[in-house]
Amino acid sequence: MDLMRRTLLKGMGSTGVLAAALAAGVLRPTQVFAADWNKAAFEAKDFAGALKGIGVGSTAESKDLLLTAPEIAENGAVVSVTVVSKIPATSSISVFVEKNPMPLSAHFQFANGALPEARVNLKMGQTSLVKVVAMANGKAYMTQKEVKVTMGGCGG
Amino acid sequence: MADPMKIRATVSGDVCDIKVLMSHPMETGQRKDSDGKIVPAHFIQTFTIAVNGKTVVDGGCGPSVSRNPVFGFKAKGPKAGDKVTVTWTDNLGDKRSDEATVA
Amino acid sequence: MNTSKPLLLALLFLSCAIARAEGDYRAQALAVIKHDFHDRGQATIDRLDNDAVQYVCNRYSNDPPSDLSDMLEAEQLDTVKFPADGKLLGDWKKGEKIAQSGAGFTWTDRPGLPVGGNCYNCHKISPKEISFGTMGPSLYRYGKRRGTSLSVQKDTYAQIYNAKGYKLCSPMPRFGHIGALTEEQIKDLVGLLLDPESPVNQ
Amino acid sequence: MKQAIARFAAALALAALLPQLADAKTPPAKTPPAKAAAAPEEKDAATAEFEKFRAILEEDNPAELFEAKGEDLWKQKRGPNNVSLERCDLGLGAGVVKGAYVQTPRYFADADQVMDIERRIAWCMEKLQGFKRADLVKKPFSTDDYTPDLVSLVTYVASESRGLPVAIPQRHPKEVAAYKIGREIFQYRAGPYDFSCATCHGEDGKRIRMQQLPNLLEKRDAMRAYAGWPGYRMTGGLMHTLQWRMNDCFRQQRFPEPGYLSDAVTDLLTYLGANANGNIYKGPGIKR
Repeated sequence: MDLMRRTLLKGMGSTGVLAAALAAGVLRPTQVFAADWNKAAFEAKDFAGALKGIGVGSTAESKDLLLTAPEIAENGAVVSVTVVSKIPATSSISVFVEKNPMPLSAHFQFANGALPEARVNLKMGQTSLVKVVAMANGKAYMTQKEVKVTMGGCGG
Repeated sequence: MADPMKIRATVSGDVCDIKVLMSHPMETGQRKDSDGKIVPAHFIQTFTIAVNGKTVVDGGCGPSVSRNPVFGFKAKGPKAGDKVTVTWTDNLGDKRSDEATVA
Repeated sequence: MNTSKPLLLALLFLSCAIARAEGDYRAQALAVIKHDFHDRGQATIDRLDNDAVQYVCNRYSNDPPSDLSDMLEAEQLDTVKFPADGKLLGDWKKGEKIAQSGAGFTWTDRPGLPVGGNCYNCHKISPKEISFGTMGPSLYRYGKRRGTSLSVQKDTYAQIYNAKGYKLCSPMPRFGHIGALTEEQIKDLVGLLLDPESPVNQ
Repeated sequence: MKQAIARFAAALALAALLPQLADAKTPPAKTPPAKAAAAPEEKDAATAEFEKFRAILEEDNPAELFEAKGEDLWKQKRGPNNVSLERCDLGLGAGVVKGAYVQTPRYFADADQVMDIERRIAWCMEKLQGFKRADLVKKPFSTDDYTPDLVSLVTYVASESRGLPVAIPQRHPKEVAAYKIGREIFQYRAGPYDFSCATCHGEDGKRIRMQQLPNLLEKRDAMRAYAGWPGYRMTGGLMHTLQWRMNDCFRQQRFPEPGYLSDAVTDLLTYLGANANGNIYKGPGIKR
């Protein structure tokens, strides 16, 4: 909720500049609301830091946050992760790979009829917990699952 | 200029399934090439999905999203014939925008 | 390979002669291979030549007559060079690393780098490694089942050194015989399989 | 060593007298019992898990990006002659793309050769568009920052056979010869590790590490070699064709390198492909 509002405010605050860019054909309308990249969150080196980066202090485990990920990944380069939130008023979902050098992988903000669901493919350097955090009405909910990353092929 | 995306949006019932394939190396900046040199980071940082100009998903990515990213979302509201626009921006300032029609 | 020139000539001659009688496809295949493959890195075209074991296994589709395989197996077993100090049980921790690695001998490998044992590609070994192949038998509890007597140690060492001494057309490479694994490395693998401390025998 | 040679020569002489030498057939050494029961529990669980997620990944396969690119390349006027490939005959008549992939390798009279799809498209690029062969074969495989046009083209052409049965012809004598030579190449053991293709792909239900290996000596498994290629490979995130697959198998086999678009590779692909005849091809796939 928070992030979305900030984005919108920012968009409105610089309306003049954007209007000019639009007129000049530099920007397409959909880019107007593109959120800035959350550098602090994405570059955080651990899960706690990444959480802080997205403005979350503590999380509550939730069974209404459903995470589908393989128990053993065939290949750590492409780990398919699907998240569905059944928590009412979910506004965003963030996906973390705890043991990656920078745990936050992706962050999705939903609006205008989007259901709080997302599928994304992730790179995992090693066996790790995949953690998912959903925001709803200013509260953070969390679920997690371990994904084993193994060596495959001939390795030669 | 990056290669075009592949966007698929299909309505079944009152839910629209939106799938996006993006053509992008998603370099982490931590990988070494065969000569042992670090390959500089190059990854999509933000993207938006809009239906008829209204944003439905605002996304942020780290470099650990897989190469040639695949995203799947669902939305209530879009109807056949609506325009889906996807736009991404990467860390080097490259942008790409593509459109598809909801089927 | 470790085959000498006269032997190769004899092989070539015989293989041509025999294959022609077979409808020529084997000879044609060999000619196509020799024509179409080229050197790359350390993988040079002389690798396409057969030594006696390869020749016989090719010739008999890996099922040679027993008198022939008995004789050649004995010869292969003769090639095993045991360590001079008589010590065969190496460091299982190092052995585990060697067992994990599949490096070596491809055209993308730099020649001379330590070569891996490729063991997990085909065998279950330590229960801690869940990514293992099933081409070969499970080696889990290898030592627990056999004990660590000197004869078991020698047998284990020799099988890694030259598996063809046991089964002529075994799919397993002759790691010691071809100089892929050093004496030290094979000892460490023996350790991995036999040492009571090794996770293999827990 | 001398002694060994003498003994070996004697063995050969003995062998030469044996009647089975005249047998032209090369059956697999020992037929393993119907279903390999050696499958440990872990295998089943892991394999089931892989297959489940493979299905999810296949739904949105980045290979589609290369199909689209290949279609563009096919239709664009390109090369020194500034023509498109829409006059290229892939075996079903000039310009017919639909169904061509599942019917190659095949014999092409104009080239008097059996050609697999990649070789044929390269031939068209050379003869119709005027590209130089040397340029086409210089960097044949996908790398981090480069996907050869041929790879995208093959991916597009393959996508146009989605849902069709594999029907690789075995009519022309050169098609038959390619199959038989391919079978011999498949079983030829050599190199420092004594490997042939069949060493790893000649038994049922085996795997290397976690990777299930198709038994390519058996027709019922043959589709597993043909299916899913060209494939988007998760390792590296690169699009690869069967020409690449053969090349990298020989690398792992510790053989020297097979020539790109060479007879040896076409023969192997004829053997593997024709064994898969009758199976439905599902289009470009996703590979580990």
